[in-house]
Amino acid sequence: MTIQVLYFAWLRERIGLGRETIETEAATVVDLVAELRAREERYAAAFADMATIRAAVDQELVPLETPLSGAREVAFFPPMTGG
Amino acid sequence: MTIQVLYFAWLRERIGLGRETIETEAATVVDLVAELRAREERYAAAFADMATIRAAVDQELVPLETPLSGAREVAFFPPMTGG
Amino acid sequence: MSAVPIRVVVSDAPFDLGAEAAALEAGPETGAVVTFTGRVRDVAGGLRWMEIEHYPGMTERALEGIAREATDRWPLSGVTVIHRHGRLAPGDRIMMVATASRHREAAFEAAAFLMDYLKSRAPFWKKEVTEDGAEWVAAAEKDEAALGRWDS
Amino acid sequence: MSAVPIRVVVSDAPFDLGAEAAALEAGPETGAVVTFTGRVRDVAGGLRWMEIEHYPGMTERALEGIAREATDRWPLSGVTVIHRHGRLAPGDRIMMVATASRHREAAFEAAAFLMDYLKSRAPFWKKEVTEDGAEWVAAAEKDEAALGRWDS
Repeated sequence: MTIQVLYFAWLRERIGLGRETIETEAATVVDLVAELRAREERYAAAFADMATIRAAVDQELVPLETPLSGAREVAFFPPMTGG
Repeated sequence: MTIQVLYFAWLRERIGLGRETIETEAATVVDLVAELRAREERYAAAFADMATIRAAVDQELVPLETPLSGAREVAFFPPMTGG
Repeated sequence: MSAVPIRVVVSDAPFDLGAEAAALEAGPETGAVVTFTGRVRDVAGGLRWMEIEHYPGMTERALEGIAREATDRWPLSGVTVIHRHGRLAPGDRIMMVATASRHREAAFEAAAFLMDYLKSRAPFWKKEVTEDGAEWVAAAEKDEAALGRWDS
Repeated sequence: MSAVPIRVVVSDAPFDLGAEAAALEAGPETGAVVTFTGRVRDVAGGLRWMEIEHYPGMTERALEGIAREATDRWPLSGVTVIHRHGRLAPGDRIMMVATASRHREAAFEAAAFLMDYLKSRAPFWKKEVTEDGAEWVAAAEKDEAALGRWDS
């Protein structure tokens, strides 16, 4: 499947881009992370500590174990610091 | 001693005045109330239910048992309803 | 003694909520400002006006005492308490409190504390004037009870 | 579904706290309005500016969801949530929430709830730029912990 992957804050900075289109057969969000980490060193570095990573599937905050079936947009980012 | 006595809200309306100067030897706030009640029917009516009466001595909210020694101003009023 | 600026206004004039809040924001340490505004409701549709009586002299002392107590309990950088008296129409603002602090928890708690005390400890009395006559507003038992949570 | 008016604004522009609060006061049922305003602090004196990144699309959805949840939990007559993004100078306002209700308890609690959720559940990230460089603000554990009190 084809999904849009978005990165925010220091994840965006470490990976060096804010958005990319990815072809993947990953079943869950963590599976997608594993694929990304295997790609290139900058992805491995960005996703080194999963305790500091949050994810949204189709703009809804979700646990990392969430299935990707039907997802069109997956976003990764550090814990939010609004307000 | 000579004290200023003030009345507010429905106490003021029932007694028919907002302020008067009183000569009294009352030892406490309740003693002063007893003197006032004995004076005239309108005072007796105003102070009929002491559960609904609050008092301040020299602009400080106090219990009704508070001594009057040295007091210059005593005020009576219903429970406050500000805010 | 606390050196935190306290602003207390007792007046029959309207006040400017935005300007009051902005004034409290001054200074590099203030990260959070909480305001509460109370206003004349007209739920039944029959209110002609509200009359607010107060005890000049004691009112200012009581409000300053309440505000000072809040600055002793929480790390505030400023407190404003404004209460109107006299005749107010439905929709008019009656009063406001505002608190400024570095952090949101202190600003929220101090504002709620000020309101609870102001309801039952500041010498104001409200009278509602409707087409049927005038009636003094009765104190709510829950307002007196609300003070209990600040005892500790 | 709740028919309570909800106003959500995500923008790089400043906002007018007084006008926002006044707009929430409309209607005879509203007796209480609580506002919270957050602002760029410069405690150490070295902040040049703050940069706020957000996730367009999700941000609006998250804020509307949080506001809707508040109207489900408390008897509110209106909710406003405004959050800025982009470059903000020390002293600039970052965001505000405002709640309107008949009674003060609901307005206070709902505003505190909105703030707790907004801190940890709305997709905003702050970066502080000082003379020494730029640093992303770390999430505070107490902010995540603060959410626990709304579980029941």
